[in-house]
Amino acid sequence: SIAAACGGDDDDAPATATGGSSGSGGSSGDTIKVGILHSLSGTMAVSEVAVKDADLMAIEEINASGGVLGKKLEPKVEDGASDWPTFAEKAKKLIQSDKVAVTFGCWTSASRKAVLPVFESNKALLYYPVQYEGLESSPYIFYTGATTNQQIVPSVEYLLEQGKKNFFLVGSDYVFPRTANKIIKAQLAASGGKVIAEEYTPLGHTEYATLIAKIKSSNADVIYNTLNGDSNVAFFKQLRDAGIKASDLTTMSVSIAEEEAAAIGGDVMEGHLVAWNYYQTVDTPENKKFVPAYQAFTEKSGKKRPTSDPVEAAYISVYLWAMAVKKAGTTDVEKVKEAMAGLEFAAPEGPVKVHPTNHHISKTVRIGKIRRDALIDEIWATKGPVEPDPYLETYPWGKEFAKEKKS
Amino acid sequence: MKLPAALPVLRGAAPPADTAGALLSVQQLSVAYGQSEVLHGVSVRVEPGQVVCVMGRNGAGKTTLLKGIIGILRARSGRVLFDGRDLTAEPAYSRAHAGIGYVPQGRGIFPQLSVLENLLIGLEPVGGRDDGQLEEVFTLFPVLKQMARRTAGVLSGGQQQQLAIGRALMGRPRLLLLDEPTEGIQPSIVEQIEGVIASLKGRLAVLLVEQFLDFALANAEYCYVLESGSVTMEGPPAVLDAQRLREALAI
Amino acid sequence: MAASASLARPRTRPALGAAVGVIRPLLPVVIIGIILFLAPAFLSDFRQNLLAKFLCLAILAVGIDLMWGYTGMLSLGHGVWFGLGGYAMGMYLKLEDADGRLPDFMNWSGLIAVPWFWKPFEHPWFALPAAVIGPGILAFLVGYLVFRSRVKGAYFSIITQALALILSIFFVGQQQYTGGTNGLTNFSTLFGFSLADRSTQDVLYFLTVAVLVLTMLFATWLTRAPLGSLLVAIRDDEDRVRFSGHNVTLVKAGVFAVSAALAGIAGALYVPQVGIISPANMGIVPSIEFVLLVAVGGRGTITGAVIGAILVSWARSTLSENYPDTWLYFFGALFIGAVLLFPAGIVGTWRALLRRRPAPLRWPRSPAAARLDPRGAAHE
Amino acid sequence: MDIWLQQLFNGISLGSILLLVAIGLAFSFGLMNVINMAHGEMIMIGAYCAYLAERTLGSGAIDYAFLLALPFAFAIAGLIGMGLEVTLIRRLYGRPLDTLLATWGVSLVLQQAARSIFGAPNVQVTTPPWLQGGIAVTGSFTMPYIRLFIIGMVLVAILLVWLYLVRTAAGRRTRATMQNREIAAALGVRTPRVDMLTFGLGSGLAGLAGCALALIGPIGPSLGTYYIVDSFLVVILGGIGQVVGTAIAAVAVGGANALLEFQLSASVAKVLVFVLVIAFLQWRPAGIIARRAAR
Amino acid sequence: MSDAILKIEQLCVSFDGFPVLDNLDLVVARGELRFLIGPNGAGKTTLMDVISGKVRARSGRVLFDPTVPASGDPYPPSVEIHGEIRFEGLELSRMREDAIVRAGIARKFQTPSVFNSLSVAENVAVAASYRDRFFRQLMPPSAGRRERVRDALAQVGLLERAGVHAGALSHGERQWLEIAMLLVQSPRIMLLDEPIAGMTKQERERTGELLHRLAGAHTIIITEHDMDFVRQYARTVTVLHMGQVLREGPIDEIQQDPVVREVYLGRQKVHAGDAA
Ligand SMILES: Nc1ncnc2c1ncn2[C@@H]1O[C@H](COP(=O)(O)OP(=O)(O)OP(=O)(O)O)[C@@H](O)[C@H]1O
Ligand SMILES: Nc1ncnc2c1ncn2[C@@H]1O[C@H](COP(=O)(O)OP(=O)(O)OP(=O)(O)O)[C@@H](O)[C@H]1O
Ligand SMILES: NC(N)=O
Ligand SMILES: [Mg+2]
Ligand SMILES: [Mg+2]
Repeated sequence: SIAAACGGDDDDAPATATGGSSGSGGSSGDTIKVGILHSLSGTMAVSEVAVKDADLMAIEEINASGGVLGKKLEPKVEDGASDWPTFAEKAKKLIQSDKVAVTFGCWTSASRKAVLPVFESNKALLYYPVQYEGLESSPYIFYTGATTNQQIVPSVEYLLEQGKKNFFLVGSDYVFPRTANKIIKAQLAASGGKVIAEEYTPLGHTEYATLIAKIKSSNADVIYNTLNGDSNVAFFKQLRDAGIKASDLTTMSVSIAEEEAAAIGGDVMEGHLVAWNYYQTVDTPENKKFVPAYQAFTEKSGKKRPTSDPVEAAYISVYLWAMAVKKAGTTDVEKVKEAMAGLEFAAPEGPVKVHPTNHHISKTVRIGKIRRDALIDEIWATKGPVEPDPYLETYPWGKEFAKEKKS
Repeated sequence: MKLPAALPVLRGAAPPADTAGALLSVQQLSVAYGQSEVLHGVSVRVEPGQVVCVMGRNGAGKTTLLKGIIGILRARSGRVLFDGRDLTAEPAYSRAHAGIGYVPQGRGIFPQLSVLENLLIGLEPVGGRDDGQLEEVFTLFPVLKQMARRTAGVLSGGQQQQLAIGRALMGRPRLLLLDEPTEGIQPSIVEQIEGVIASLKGRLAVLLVEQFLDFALANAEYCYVLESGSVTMEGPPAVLDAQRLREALAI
Repeated sequence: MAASASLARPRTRPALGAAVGVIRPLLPVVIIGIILFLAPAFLSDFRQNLLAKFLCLAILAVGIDLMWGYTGMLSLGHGVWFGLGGYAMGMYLKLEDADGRLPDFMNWSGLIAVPWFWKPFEHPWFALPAAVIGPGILAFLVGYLVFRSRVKGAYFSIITQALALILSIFFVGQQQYTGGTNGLTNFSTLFGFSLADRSTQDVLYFLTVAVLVLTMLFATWLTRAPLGSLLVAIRDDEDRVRFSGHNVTLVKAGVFAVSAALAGIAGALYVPQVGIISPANMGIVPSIEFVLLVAVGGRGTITGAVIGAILVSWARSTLSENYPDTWLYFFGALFIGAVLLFPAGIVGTWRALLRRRPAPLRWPRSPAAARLDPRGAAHE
Repeated sequence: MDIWLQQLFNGISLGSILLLVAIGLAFSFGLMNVINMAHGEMIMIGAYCAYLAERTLGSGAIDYAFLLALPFAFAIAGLIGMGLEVTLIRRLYGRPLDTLLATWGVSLVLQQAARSIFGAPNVQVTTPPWLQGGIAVTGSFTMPYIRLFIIGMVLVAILLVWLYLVRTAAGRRTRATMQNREIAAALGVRTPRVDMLTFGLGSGLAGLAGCALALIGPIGPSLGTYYIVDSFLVVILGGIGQVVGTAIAAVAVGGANALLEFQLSASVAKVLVFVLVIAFLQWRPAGIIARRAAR
Repeated sequence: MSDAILKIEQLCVSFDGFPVLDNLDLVVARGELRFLIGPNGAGKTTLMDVISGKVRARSGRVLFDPTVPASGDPYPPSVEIHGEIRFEGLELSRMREDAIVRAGIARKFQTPSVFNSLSVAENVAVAASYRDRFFRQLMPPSAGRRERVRDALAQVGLLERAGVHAGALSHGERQWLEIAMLLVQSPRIMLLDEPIAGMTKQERERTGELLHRLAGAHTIIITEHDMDFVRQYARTVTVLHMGQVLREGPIDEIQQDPVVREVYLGRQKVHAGDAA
């Protein structure tokens, strides 16, 4: 019967204390269930699978060292399928029927926005590992990727220092690039730069000849690139075919990490600039352990992959949560949130610190140059971690964004 | 669609004596559309060069019989032998290659192909070799020559019928299956077609489905009458009782 | 159809025959209705909410079935109508949340005031009808144009598919008005009731069940009436229908509109229960999956559409939960299997087995039959 | 001035790519009336073939690896296509809309298979040196060798396809079979073989397309999904089963797209082009070159 | 010819420059049973295509007189078609084919076309409901309607096949069914394109008698190549040739006409035996 059909697994027979607070959810039994919610299929799988592996690896390490509160972590993996409503459904599933203590997941801002109300209304925790457009700080989300003042703003400053004044903004047509570019425009207006063009292409667009013609016929001295995913491959290959090399025209990309660079080809990407908080080549003791560990881990599931900023951010997000649980002595969401405030962790990218209030973490900003082997060399970095400022309140030109902060 | 399990056994067996000399020998053929069997154990026999006629009212199963012979429909039981060779299990195309030509009811031309291309498809059984057939067909049906380059779909009904017959002749078949070939054709050309059939007598065997009683009787050397899927009368036209024949074809 | 019934069995006492003729088709509707009404007793909140979502799709599936199963027009763009219905509802919810202030996404997309065409949606009495009538009217206009110029078969399918693509690209591009890729999300209340409350969700669930039952009754009536045969006739050979004196263009556009309106209702019910509507709901992929719901259940049967919608959606969720890395294999196999093994769908095949009457769809089943059908390809 | 030349070239080039991805459909969809949703995945397979060829031959061979990849991709995609026809499509003739669903299922499976085999992240092929760079005609007007190569490749392909269909007996058999399989068989055409070859040919051409696209775009499991709608629209616009029409349509769409995108933006251009195509089909429902009506 | 119900003047039809009908004039009187004969390709079907709105005439007019018939509801004003025929399947006639049918001109096609997945009865019912308003389509058919459907089926002897789905009919049975679909509409003008093709002699006779019964109440235009049939049932015969009226008159004259024999009849031995 249909009832049977939809009754699903026994783990969610008629629920007693449902909805409301997941309380010390998941910690029942001798394991703690944790949710992992990434796109394992669809267009975003290209990037998110790597991040899922980082989560799993961190969990494996933590379990190996005895788990938390004497319990092993039991990952529950769900496929967001690159489809936002599916993300919402799976988030509900993890929280309500698996009763996970915490969820690590999402890549695109769209998927994050889709699950945000789910986590807030269920008072459950999400750790989000990807650089994003800021202007958000949900009480139930911790952001371990960069916010704008930890990636975009400094990278623009860097370009201005290099004497690049005329910016050509290229982005995929969705919220992150549009918001990022909005911020860049405000910043340039305040600091004497100039936006000479702003172009968006649909996600998954692969024909860039025309856009490149526009670039050629413009007098841009830098392309600020917020394209996402597959579009980058087409864009840079076709840029090269059009005879434009990194030496002829600077590009700054914020969504191309080691993995993407490799997929486009080192020969194509050599010399192009990127902005992140972490590279595989970062020279810290933690990273010396992290890189080989991750590569060994991925090798088990097929082929050895490079580490990258989102991978590292996902990795530390698991550790930060585990530390908070230990500190709080429980997986209770509210207690863990309190415990998170001010936590410090020696991450592969260097020391990071959880902001006391805004749920972001301080991170070191690094400008990198892509090598022929598709790895990335740091060519500039902030001295020490940068405090997260999702609403750009500390920037004089940031007022218009600051006002979006809900009081 | 596969054959009933019983058949393979049958196939091994040597053809019964009565097929000796027969070009086509249909034995106890039963054909069904899905569940509904419309042909029940029909046996038909055509000597080389003989013109044999099948008659019967609408829905009697004439078309089904021809489809069963050419292989568009597979036998539920029974056998189709073509000069001694058992074709029951063969697909339609190898039956065509064996030397059976088919003029379907309702013409079945290829509407998007040109008239000429339609005719050339007819060459398949002879491996695409044209030694004179095309000219013969053109002399037989001059209109086809005039319209050789036109899309066949735009031909008039009768022109299409002529095309269908011409196409079947291209393959130099030894047996020609004609399903109501004069349908929709102007009298003068009907005469021509009769002429053709007559002239082919001896060289080419014809199994003719025809409603025109007189036409059939005039041309056939042997007749079968189908009634609701079974043969109820057969024999040379002369000996067929015209009265009962009329009844058989009446409503 | 009634005509044929009485003709097929002229001897049966008409009264009785009529009674049977009326009751039998309603039976499945009643059964399904009862099951769904009782279902919550056996389901956790989460599963109930999931089922509610499936039921929304079932409503839409019935609409697609009317178009495809009966009239032979395969729309690969029903996401559009579903989406429009959903957005209408979403806009209302957004404005209710914002009460007076600017919805969040407009804020970060740099709007300073609520655009004029959003304004009316703050009233439920506008938003709700709009969610249904809007898609209906639009579909009728599109349909009228397309069908008038005799666009049909695969052409129609591909055009509707393109339509879905266009609209999703367009909605993504108009971030300040539509919320871009994110779509509309983060709703908290509906008519002042918190969407997080179990009671609100229960009400929504039963509302959905009610709407579905009504939809099924409506569709059953539509297809049992003479109109039903007319639709099937159009599926078989629409030109012949024209030469029988019917205005095919109007009928087809009408069916398209009804189908779109049902999709709109589905979308409107979907949003408050799922909590998001985004271009992802309107695109090509969901649109094709909608069609699958009907194909699996059995096109040309109302029950089939509903059962298919529920089973397929359920399979999708369960498979992806239990095999997050490999579920697509199973899901893909489902498409293939459905078409190969159950060309008439679950219900159609079941009926065929019961020998009650030939599967509702006389589309050829075996390759042999495919070749026998004089129309075959040309007329789908 | 140059910029207009450049855009003209870009338009033609985009058109050639559309044609490249659509031409395979001229067989499976145009001729066989199979709404082949797995067409995109055949393209994907072609692209992965390019990747495999390079990997197996090693980086020492990049000069000719790609050239060898072309026939390789054609063969592999073709074989897979034939397999598909024999196991699946064959059972669905006369039910085009069912083929749509079944092949959609196939496309899901193939995408997931690609993920399992090659991993979810994209893979990469190096452009052979002799295809890197381009002819700089004037200051800002360059014609990349790859684009020229693709245009040439398409011209050859379309010509061969056309000749095959209208000039050879095999092509005639194909068209006859597609119009009336039953009668064709009754006339002695080996229809099962024709079906298999035709579908294989269509898939092979898609593979070829994928191989070329690997040089200018991403190579990943969902590569196919980017092209599927465009290719269908081009075939529809050209007129189902009309090789020449398809060619005209592709160039027209390409040109319109390049022009509009230069004036407006990529998204708007895409939307407008689709709208234009649909509007055109209002005027000519059967496409640029319509099939002669049968009576 | 004051009592003309159908009047065709100067009708020209050509397909991509190829003339099929060429300044054709034709007048048909009310209640007449008019036979159209002529060589294959003479233009008979095309003529019916024009009248029924399937194709549009380049010049000339097809006039249809608008008087109120016995049956009841008034017909719309006279049908008029003219202008260039654009070939390509595009309908450009001032009046859509369905409107023409509602106006009272019904047509049977040369290759019988019926709705395969509907039952025989449903086929006829669909034809019967051609004037229904939308809401009427949603109500069960009236007793009268069912009666009319049953009559039509009875007349063609398909009553016992009423439940069978039309896809399962043989060629001849399909012909019958399509005739029934016409009967039930009781149109003012019936265009029958080779209705008896594929019928046995006796079936032909039945059809012939049926036509005679119908003539008078209905105007019937019919094409046929079976001369026995024509001889037996024809009153006036029009011979088309190369898109023009070659001869028009009583069958006996036509039969004797050397030109007609030349282009159409041929020697006429075969069927002589069967005449009368
Ligand atoms: N596709 C089909 N499916 C089911 N039954 C069919 C099908 N085609 C024909 N039949 C049935 O088979 C019977 C024989 O059909 P067939 O076409 O062989 O008759 P026929 O003798 O050729 O009649 P006609 O002289 O009208 O052509 C008919 O009663 C018909 O109902
Ligand atoms: N669409 C078309 N394009 C080109 N020529 C056409 C078209 N339709 C018909 N014709 C030609 O017009 C002529 C008249 O065709 P039509 O079908 O009217 O003849 P007919 O009198 O009905 O012949 P038959 O008695 O064989 O049915 C034929 O020569 C045919 O080839
Ligand atoms: N947060 C991003 N890159 O979508
Ligand atoms: Mg027959
Ligand atoms: Mg004719």
